[in-house]
Amino acid sequence: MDFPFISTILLTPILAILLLFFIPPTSKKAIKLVAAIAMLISFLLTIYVYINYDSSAGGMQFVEKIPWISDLGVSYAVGIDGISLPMLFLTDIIGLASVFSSWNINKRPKEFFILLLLLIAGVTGTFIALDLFIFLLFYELVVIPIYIMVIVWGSTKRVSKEYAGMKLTIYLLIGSAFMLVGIVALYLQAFPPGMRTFDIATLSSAHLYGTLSIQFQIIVFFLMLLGFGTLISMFPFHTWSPDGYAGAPTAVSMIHAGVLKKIGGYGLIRLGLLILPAGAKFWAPLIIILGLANVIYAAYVAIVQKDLKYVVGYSSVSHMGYVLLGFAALNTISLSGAVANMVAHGIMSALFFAMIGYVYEKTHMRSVDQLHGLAHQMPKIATGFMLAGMSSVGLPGLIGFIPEYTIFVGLFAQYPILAIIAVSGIVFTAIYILRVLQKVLFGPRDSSFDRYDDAKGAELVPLFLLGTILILFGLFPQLLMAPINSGISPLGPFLERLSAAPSLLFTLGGI
Amino acid sequence: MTIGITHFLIISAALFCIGLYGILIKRNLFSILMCIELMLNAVNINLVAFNHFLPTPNLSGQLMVLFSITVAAAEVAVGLALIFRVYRDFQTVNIDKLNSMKG
Amino acid sequence: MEHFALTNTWLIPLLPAIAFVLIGLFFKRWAAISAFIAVLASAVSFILSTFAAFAVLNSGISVDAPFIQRVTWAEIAGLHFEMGALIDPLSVMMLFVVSLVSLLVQIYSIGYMQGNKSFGRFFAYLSLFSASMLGLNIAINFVQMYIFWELVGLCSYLLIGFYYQRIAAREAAKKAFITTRIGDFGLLIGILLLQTVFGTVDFLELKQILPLYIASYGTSTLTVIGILLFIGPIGKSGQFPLHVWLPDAMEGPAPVSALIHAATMVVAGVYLVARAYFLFASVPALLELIAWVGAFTAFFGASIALSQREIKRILAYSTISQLGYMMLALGVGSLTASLFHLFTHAFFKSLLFLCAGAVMHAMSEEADIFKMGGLRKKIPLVFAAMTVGVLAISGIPPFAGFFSKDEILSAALSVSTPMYLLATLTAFMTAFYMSRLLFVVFFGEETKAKLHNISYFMQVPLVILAILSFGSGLWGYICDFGYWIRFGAPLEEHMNLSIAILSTLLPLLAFALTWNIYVRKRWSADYIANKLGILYTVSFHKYYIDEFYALLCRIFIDGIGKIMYFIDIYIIDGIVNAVSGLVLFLSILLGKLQTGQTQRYAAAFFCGVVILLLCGILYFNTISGIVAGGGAL
Amino acid sequence: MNNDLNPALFYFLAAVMLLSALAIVYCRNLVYSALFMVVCFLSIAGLYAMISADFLAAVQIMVYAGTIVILIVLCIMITRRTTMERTNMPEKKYILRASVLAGLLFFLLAYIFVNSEVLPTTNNIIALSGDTVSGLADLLLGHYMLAFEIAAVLLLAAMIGAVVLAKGADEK
Repeated sequence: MDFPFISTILLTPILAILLLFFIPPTSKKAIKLVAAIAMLISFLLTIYVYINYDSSAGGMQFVEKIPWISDLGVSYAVGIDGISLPMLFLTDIIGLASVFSSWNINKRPKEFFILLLLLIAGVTGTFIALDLFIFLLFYELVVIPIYIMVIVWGSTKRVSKEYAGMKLTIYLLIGSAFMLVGIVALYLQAFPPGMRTFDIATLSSAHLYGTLSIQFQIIVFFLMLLGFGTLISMFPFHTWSPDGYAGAPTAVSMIHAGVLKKIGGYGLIRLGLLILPAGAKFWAPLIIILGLANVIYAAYVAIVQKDLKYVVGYSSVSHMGYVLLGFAALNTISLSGAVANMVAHGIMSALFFAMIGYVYEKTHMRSVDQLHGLAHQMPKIATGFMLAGMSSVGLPGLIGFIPEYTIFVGLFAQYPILAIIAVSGIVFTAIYILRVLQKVLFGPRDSSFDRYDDAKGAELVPLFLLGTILILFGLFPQLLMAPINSGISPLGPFLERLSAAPSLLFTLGGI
Repeated sequence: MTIGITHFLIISAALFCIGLYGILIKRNLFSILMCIELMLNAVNINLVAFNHFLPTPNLSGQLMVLFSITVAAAEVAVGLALIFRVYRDFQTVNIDKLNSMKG
Repeated sequence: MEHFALTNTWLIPLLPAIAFVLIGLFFKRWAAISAFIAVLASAVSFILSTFAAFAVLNSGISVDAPFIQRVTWAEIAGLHFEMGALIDPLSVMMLFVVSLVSLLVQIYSIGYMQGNKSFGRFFAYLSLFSASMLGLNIAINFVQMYIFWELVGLCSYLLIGFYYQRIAAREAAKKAFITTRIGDFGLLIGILLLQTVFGTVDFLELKQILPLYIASYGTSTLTVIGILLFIGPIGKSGQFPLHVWLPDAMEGPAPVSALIHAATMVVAGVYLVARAYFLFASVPALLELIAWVGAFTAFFGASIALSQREIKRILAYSTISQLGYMMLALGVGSLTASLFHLFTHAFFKSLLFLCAGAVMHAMSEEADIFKMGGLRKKIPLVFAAMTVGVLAISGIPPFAGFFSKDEILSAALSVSTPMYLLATLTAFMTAFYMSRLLFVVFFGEETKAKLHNISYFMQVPLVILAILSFGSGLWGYICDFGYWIRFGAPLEEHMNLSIAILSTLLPLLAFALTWNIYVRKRWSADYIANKLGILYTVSFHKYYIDEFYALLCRIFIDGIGKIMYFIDIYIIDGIVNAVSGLVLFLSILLGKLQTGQTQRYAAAFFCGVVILLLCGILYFNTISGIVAGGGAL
Repeated sequence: MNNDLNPALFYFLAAVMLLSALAIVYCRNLVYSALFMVVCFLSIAGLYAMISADFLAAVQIMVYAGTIVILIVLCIMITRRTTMERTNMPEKKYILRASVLAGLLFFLLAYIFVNSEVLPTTNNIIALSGDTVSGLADLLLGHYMLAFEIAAVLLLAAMIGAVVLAKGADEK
């Protein structure tokens, strides 16, 4: 067998955690270095995998499989395809960036980095798992470190950090409880005893054998929608997201908004659509409506926000609306757009949160009313803000444009009128992003900010890393779209069959 | 009537209930610990009795008692240390006064 | 060399882009190096553009048979993004104008921005703008055009807000971006509709598909698409009702106003309509709409310009008005006239802006024309250049504006008399406000202020542009611009003499009026303003459109936003918190059971045991059932 | 080996065991309670000896009657008050409820045991060959080897734990 790249990517942070246990809490430098090196190794390996992934061949590559609990049909199986590869890349780049953006953590750094690495490993695991059991295992692993990190290292503004942490955790756990019920039902229903398996690929073929009745698919997909929908902050289950990000420390906001949320979209595609196509077809109109609500409603709410983190929080809710729309339009173009948009939004929101984190760390202010003219004192941070803001607006040449455009094209084919409403989101996005940025960054120089430095040294790593990707994927979108296409385009015939099938119960009548 | 397993079971039940009664009414940690020992012994009697009266070819039941005694010894050691510690920290061994866990 | 330029037109936008990267990343701190790199890149671009233009002229490439290079940019199943270069007379003309004006403006900026601490940043932005604008010019499909369209919007945003320490500049930049974004919203939907309906956004392919499509499906969808697409140019080219950003955009440095908000970016809308003319022309209703929007905007802009006091604002409204002319020309079906006007306007309007910049530079950034006066002796070169510009824009023969405006007027007359009258009236107003500007600034009482020097870097571009403003119209006319650009035969082979005479006399009349009002002071300007009463007030306050939009924004953006936020935290979160409150309440109730007394737990536990045993005995009725497990050994 | 047990001996031992257990509960002096515990454990040892558990009887005497009770007495002495009188008073308000609960439990259990049909009778007892010590040793070092080792570790851990707890880890 070849070198187990995927497992190494997963295990490097975990090994680093073990190593961290033996480093005394006082040697802060060493702790940060270990974390950074571990993430760097993971990141480099991910790049290697990204480059060596054969987009023209597509399918699952770098697969590793070790039987684990054979009685239950569980095996440790990891691998990547065109959908999970960009997600894996996203996880590792944001993981690396988040380690550096936490460089100035001085309160219990050892515990912080252990939890951070655990979080990253958990997220990585969910994206590479080919086994539903492993997926769930990592998925549940993720919630706990987040809770502790918010409670201990978070910040209190409009809502207390305890409230924020609790809200975030409870929301996600309740969502995942529904999902768990659905998955167990699926496991029991899909195959007769003895043949039962948690293997995602095998489960994806179950609907072909007719063991999953349409009613069953509808119910189970609904349960999954509750779980994954909460995670992707689908309206009206979105309120955890702004509050949670506002309370969380920078690194958690980055990972949460950047990657964790995307498990929702990823899960909807990988588990929802592929395993339960009839369920997806049935609920798609509802998802479209809710996705639209996300886009417009959250954008409106973002317009009146004063706290930077709330603006970005609601903005991420709004952007996730596009992902939901892309998913629910159920064609290859829109799905590609949805996956790409997850990556795009991940990078830009992570950059946003990193920059907000720096500003807050230095000035202890986050309110649009208090901050102004920061471009004078912090030109580099201002550059980061502008990059993130502009790609959030969907400016061509940055990462945000192509995914959004692709989603719109896919959506237009299905629901032209609704698509127009969705496109109007670009105007609202411009309004709230520019209002905030111009207020915070530009304007007369305020000498009371003169004592705050610009970002320097290790702090620049996230800006450089994420900014590079932002521009690189913006100028050369094929780098991003090629693997995604290899993952989505084989679904073409499947999706065509699905859309040719009669609509179930309620439809939007092609508007 | 010959002495059968029922007799042993009944006296062990009685011992158990005495121990339980003691636990419920006592407030001194030492007496509670002692009553717990009584209950443990009641269980041990059961094990030995079944080992004797069941048509078993080996001494597994007795061996379980041996382990049970081992665990009991460990428990007493730790329990006493705990009581000792509590006494030093709170200057009392009255369980009613140790209610900082009250919800 | 010509062949090289033709086959490597992608270099034209790329060079300034490289300059942008170099300056932005490495040489921002060194003013001289930044300026050198930027100017060098622009100069090479200009040379390449010129050669490409010659190549087009010599090789028989026409609008119907363009030279196209394309490369796949991104590709997924069912969707294909292409980038490339479409070279035809139209794009070559734009390349030439844009690269020339941006080269001149960059040279001018060396003098204008001297000593500014953000000198490098300015040149980086200018280079980025040139790259984007040139990229827009060679776009082969709507998506590529949209991409560069957005990028020039970004540059405009960055450059308007270049003096970001000024709150007015920052607000103007935001306003520009958001207003044009509303236009882009329409444009994007139009493009998406094209993609959905036709499956392609490529200009050439669309052009081939379109007649067939119309034959089988009619023009109703096409009308919708056309209107949506036209919203983009309305935003970008400052047409009514999305013109509000353009006057505010004058907060940017003067070279920016000259380059972006006069000569190049704002004509992108015109260019887009021209590029997609096959689409618009296939639906007559669309053309009519465009014509009326153009005609009204031309009149509207001019009517506001009459009463403004700030030098650059007057020019901005004049730009709006002139862009209206170009749209009008497109609407009445004379692509040639429109582009001819675009061509001449680029030179004289950038000349005017650069002169205005020079004046302001000399006057230490004073903008109010009534605080200037008698400058003609102090800065004679600027005065001369400005005069050429004013004559050109007013349409005095043989200056450039005369020829292009004349063609528009005769084209308008051939379609609709009301439009022609509106356009002629606008021409009169144009001459009025331009001469007012000229006379107030350069004649009359001399200002006491000490003037700054105007460096050679600023003077040279003025001279070149003045020559172009004088000659480009005549040159175009003599060389038969319409034939040269090859959009078929020009509409008017010979000049319509009556139109020409009328459009010469009217500006002269306007000159006479302003001369008497502002120089001779025969009639008091205030008196006239009072006499006009409400008309003057409305014009001075720009028809209160800004105020109206601010109100709309407060109601429909902030108002609804606040309501939504209220819903979010009090209704949605209210439900969530209510549920959690209920759980908390229950948990407090249950928590009372946790007395902390271990014995109580033990008692509860054994109560449970007793109850279970009782249940077992009563339920099974036979004891054997209970102990069966234990006794079965 | 005689399969029939001596009823007199059984009833005597049972009576002593239960009475001393009650005495543990009812003595007002904690030290007396502890001493009655010795009696109780000794009688339990006697019962073990009756039903072929001679080794366990010895262990019972050594570990329980010897070591544990002594430990308890020691600890009582260390934490003692001025007088040991009234150190082992029952909480009056719980007596009724506790006795009802304990009594009910006893009667239910007794009811089940008496009426049970599946309990083994004395008739089918298989006489064990050899002495119990070697039998236990075989099991302990054979089949239950791992459990034995774990028990050893448990005792060690308990010992260390007890020492640390009693000594106080954070005291200099």
